[in-house]
Amino acid sequence: MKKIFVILATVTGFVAGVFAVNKIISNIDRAVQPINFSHAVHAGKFKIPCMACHQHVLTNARAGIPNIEVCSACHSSPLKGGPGEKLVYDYVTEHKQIPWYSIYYVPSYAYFSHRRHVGIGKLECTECHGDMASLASPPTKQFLQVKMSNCLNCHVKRHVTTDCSHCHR
Amino acid sequence: MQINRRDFVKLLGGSLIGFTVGGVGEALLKIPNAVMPILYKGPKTESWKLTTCAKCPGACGLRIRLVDGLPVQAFGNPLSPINFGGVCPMGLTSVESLYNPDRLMSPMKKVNGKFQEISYTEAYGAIVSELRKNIRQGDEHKIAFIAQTESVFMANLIQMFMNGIGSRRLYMDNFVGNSRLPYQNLKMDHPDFIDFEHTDYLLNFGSQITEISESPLFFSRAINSLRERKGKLVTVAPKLTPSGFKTSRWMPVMPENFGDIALAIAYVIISDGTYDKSFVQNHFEDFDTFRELVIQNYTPSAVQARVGVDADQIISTAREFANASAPAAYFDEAILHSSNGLRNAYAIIALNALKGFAAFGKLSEAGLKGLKIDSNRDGGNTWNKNNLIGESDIDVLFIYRSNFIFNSPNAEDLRKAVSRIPLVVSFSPFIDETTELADLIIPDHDDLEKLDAYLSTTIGSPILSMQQPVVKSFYSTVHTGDVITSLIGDLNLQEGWKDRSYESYLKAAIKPIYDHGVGMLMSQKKPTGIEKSLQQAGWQLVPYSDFDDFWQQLLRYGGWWNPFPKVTGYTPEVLLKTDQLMSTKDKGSHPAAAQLRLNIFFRNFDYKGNLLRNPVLTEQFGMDRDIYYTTWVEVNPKTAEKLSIAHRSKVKIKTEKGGFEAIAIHSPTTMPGNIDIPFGLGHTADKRMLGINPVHYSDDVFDEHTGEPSYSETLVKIL
Amino acid sequence: MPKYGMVIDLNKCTSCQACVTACKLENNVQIVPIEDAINGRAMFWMKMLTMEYDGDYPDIKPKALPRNCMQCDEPPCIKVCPVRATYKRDDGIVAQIYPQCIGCRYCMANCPYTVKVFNWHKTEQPQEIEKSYNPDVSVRPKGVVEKCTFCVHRLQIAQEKAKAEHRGLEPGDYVPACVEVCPVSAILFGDLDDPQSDVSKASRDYRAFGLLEELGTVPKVRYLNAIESEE
Amino acid sequence: MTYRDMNDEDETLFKPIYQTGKNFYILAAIFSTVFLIGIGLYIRQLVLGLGVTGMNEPVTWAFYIVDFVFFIGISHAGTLISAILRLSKAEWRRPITRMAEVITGIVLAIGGLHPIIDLGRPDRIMHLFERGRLQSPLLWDVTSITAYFTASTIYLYLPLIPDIALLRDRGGKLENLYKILAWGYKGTPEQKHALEKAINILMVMVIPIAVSVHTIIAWIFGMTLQPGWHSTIFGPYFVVGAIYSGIAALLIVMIVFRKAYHFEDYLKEIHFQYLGTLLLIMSLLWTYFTFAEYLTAFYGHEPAEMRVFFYKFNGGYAPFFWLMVFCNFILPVVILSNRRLKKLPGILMASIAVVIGMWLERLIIIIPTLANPRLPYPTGVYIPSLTEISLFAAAVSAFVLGFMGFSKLFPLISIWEIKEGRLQSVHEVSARLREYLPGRHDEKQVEATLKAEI
Repeated sequence: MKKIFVILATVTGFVAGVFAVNKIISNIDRAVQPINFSHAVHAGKFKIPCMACHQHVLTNARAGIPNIEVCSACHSSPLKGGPGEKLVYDYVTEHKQIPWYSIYYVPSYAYFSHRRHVGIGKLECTECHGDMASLASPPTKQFLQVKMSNCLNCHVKRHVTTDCSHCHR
Repeated sequence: MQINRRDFVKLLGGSLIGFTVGGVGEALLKIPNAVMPILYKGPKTESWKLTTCAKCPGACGLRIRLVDGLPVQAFGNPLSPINFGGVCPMGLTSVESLYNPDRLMSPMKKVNGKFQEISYTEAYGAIVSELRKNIRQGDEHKIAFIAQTESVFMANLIQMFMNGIGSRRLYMDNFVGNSRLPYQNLKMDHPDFIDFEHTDYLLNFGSQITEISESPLFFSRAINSLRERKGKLVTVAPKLTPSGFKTSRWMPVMPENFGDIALAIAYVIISDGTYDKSFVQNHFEDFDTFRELVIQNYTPSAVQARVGVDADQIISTAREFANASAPAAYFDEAILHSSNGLRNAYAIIALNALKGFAAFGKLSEAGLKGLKIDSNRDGGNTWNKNNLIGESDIDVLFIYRSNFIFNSPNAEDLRKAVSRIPLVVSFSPFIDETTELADLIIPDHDDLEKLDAYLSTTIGSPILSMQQPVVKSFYSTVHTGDVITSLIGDLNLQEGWKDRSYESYLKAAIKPIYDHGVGMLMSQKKPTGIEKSLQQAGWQLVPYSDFDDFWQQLLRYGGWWNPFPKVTGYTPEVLLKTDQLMSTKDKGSHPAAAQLRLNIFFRNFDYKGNLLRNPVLTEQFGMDRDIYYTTWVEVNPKTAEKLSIAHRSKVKIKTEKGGFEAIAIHSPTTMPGNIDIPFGLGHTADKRMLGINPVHYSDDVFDEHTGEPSYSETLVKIL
Repeated sequence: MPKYGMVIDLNKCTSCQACVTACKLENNVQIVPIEDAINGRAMFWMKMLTMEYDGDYPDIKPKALPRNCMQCDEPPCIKVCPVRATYKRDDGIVAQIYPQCIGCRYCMANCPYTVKVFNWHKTEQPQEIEKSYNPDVSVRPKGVVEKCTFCVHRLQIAQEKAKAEHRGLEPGDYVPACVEVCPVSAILFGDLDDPQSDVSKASRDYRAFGLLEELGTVPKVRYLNAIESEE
Repeated sequence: MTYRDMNDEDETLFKPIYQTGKNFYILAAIFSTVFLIGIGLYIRQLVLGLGVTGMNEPVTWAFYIVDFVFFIGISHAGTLISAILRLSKAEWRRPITRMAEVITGIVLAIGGLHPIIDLGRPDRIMHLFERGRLQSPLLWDVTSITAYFTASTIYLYLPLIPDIALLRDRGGKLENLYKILAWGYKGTPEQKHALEKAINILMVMVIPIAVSVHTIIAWIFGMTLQPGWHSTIFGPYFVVGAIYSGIAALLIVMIVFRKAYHFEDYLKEIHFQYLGTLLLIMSLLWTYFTFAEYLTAFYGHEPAEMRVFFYKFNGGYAPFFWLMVFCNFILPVVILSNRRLKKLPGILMASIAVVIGMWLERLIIIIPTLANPRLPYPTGVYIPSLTEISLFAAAVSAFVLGFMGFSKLFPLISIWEIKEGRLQSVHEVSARLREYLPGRHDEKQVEATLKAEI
């Protein structure tokens, strides 16, 4: 009889383990960005609109992470500011692209288009990315996890098509 | 039930084990894609650029799709009047050839059998010093050049170079040139195009017109339109390739008997008296002797006995040909691939002459304003690659893109001859069978990286298609045009060519078109109504201000053309002489009964055997036969039955030069006396390509005039 | 809702195989290792079939036809799929969802046209192919079934474009790769329900026939028979 | 009376459980190595993908599916047969049923795994339950097989309980296990009654399920458009084939264990005679179905059908086809219809032939159809790879191992049913005497006389 209890204990342990580790993983910081970029300063303090830097939001599938030319528009000369800005300035002077890590990515078999969602669907950026303007340092994990369930929830809620082949390819 | 300590430990242990196992498993599953950061990738912005496909003489317009500035796909240029957005498999794979890992990344020098990377200046210096030496010692004639290019400008440049040096040893192995060679040897100027607007009868002698021809895509559409107009296509060929699938009659004839058929048809026309008397009066020097010869030797029955084509077929074809309003007997380079190619070509020319070249057209000078279209061994210069074997006094050999070792039967002798030469310079972008022998390689740009222009008149109006660098070259390769221009400059073979670039040369060459002002960019759509008549009258508004603007727009829209050229019917200005036309003696009969013959046929737009270094095309090569990476032979079902060869069974083919294995396919598109084998597989230099190169197994039979190898006169045993 | 269909004019087709190459490159179809290809695992969504040679030598009429997925209106494959990895869209395209497929290959066994191909291996592709992958299409993992989808990714993008420009989808906006490249424009593509479109006109032509029509699969890819130009 | 005082009688049935010869270990070692090799190769397949098999376009289903159909077929031996025999109150069934049911249990477990081996993405197997569509015959199959598996395992377990109780009472190293499994069965009348009731309900239930299973497997093929598959009689055809191969397998197992564990006085000549007759009947039935199937195809003379037809008759698969006909028709009929040949060796030979023949039949049904698609290209050739063959070997050895394992835990012949049989027969005989014949007959003496005769 006790054997059964032992077995049960093992099983429960297993389940607990899975959950625990799952929880840990989902909180791991995914990447350390080369520069401690502050959306709070750019978007929050100076009220720079998202499109100003993420230029392809309305025209492309990918919003695009601003390349060094965009940064150089303002940072061509060292403004007053901290060490982070110095770094940017170095990149600008050396005409090197900043090796950003992208936090959000969609697997190749799914088609996600910013033009479709923001341009046509008129969604707010905050829907998926949260209130970036409040982040003093670059985001370390996805605000809304890129998962099919999350996509579908929203699609169902807004009565958008849920036909598989409209996104899968 | 009470639990003592032991049980408790047990429980604890169990749960712990479970926990760890579960946790570790989950971690292994999840962590990789959870914490793997993805480096910044571009926004995938899309852009398009127009250029021209240089893989065949067709010069179709290409539309290259770039994502974040890198080419990913190639499509047809819808503006191009040659292909109207259509494109063939070769053109589609242009991008793949750009990324080909086998490409040479920098100039190479062979040091005791191994190729080593060297700088361009070094390589160039070596060439210049060698040439200087030769010129100083007055051995200009010891410099030879074998080139294969479909660009008129490039060809002219090379000729300019060789003339400047003063050597006659130039062999231009380009398709259009070879197709027009017979006319040149007769000292005639050739017709520029077939007037497909009026032609209603096309008698095709051995040309794989929709696969391997001056402009496959244009001809494909032209023939479709011909058939829609209830015109007729008749094929005279040893094999019925897809080009002939839609033909209304197929006369199975071996290439060396094409002349017999042509003259037999001539016989019927002459004896019916349905030929163009006035034209014959004016353009035949001695028509009576011609008539006599034909009447004596070429009665359909006699030809039937010799060639094996039903006399009734010949007669009915002849009648149709005679009654057609604008019949054309067509041949191209393929005609040269037999031991008496030229003579057959002459016979076909004579046949056309009987109907006054009714279907052929000529562009009056005005259309092109002095641009030289034909780019080939200028008349009389019969030096060809086979001469390498005989002549041992060659010091320097330049090879531009020609892989003549691969596509000539006497490869072994050629190899010996070439390796005898002290300095062999190759401009090939790949290491192919010929380039292996080079001492110095200055790799050319890929087609998507280079600037060039192509002139063609096949569609009946002059077209200038621009090829522009879609991307700036990945590696330290050099445009061969630049090399030669700077050679001309540094050896001052031309006045004032010091530090000129190919681009400047090209601009200068294209200037006349701009000056002349006729024609239009490919951007504008073909004008109609009043605008049309205005243009025909020579008026037109040009959307460009000056030449540089014109140049820029040329590059943007992919080219220029003149939709309403001044066109005249083709009339040879020299008199046709019978002794020329009937110069060579007849070939013997086709030994169908005696022994099988190996007939090499072309596939998948592979002209000279140097286009198939592409994974997609290699895989696709035998796809419609469901055979992959393997050479197959096609046998007529009757023959197969006689020899008891099963469909899709392995067979051994034996020739003078050895034997090989292949898969036998039953196909009624093959003559009973033949074994058809596809050309293009069996590259030894490229490990990714399997199969057999049939040319290396066929006998050394050449046309004594042109030195072109015969592809269908090898006796084989099959077992 | 349109009903997309295709008509292939065998009278025009010169069997140049441009459609085959275009399809292969457009959809990132794998190039299998040589020995696999020899063992009959080569992957083609569009294939050139040499059917047969009518008549007897030398007066033969070879029949060659390009064969892609017939996009049947009554697809046998979707009936048997246990997980809805293949199904018919409202616009008649028979879609194939790769992340859903469990690779039981039942649909392949039930396809009378043998158009479906299976990823037997996941193999490293030649460099030139990998570098020129079409970013619009995923590269299928090993163990799933794939097939011609009428280049549905092009439809996704075309629709998005049209919406962004505040207009409806126009006939020219969306054509599969094979249609775009055909040198003799032997392949017509469009809306079969719109009686004015060329493709629906052609599909009602007296030469029109469907491959293995007798099975009642109602193929939406139809062919125009090749006929001798004059009788 | 309790169980203790009558165990001696059937000691031979307990022997295999308590003592094990060294041949057993040798065999076990051999088979488990084969099995482990199979497992290793399957892991390799998981890593490299299905390319390691010999499958290709268009032969996309091959060995694995053949084995699947074959094993499921074998599984019909047990439950179906024993249920039918129980239902028809055939007295001679008593020593047979247990083995039959065991076969079902084990083979079904093995066969049921084969579709998963055949999957390209076994990691997505859960899609079948999360997003399954009931319109696909494959899903019917999943349901019916699971149902059949549960039913037959219970059906195996219930009649086992009294014997487990016996073992429990005898004590021994595994006593605890038996304690758990016996559910405190004491053999009290009401327990007996409940047990019999349950068994009766189950055996009526099992029959339709069993039939449905193989019908549905037939429908997997029958529902397609393919020539040679798209046929209405496939359902019954497969069921008949299944029972046919099942009986053969059962006979083999019986003969083997009779020899191995000396069950001669339980499995008597008469049992084999009866089963042999059953086999003969099934053989003729199968032949009839086959004939009907191919004759209709031949008369329909549809080109696609004919290509498959001739591929089997004189094409690439002719050898297999005619071998099948020999194994499934000629040999069994000749042996079983001849009194002199219908002895144990003959029956064994026939059964082995039938098992082989039935495997070939599955092969011939599946591959020629796929190898001859309607459109000319591609035309298929199929040569099984080593992986496929050794996985089949592994499956077979798994079956053998399972059986050996079972024989070491539980009696292979239902002891209590044997006893019950004895008692009942005595009752019946004495009752008959009392009713039909003059004179008063005492049960005791009847028993005595019977004992004397036996």
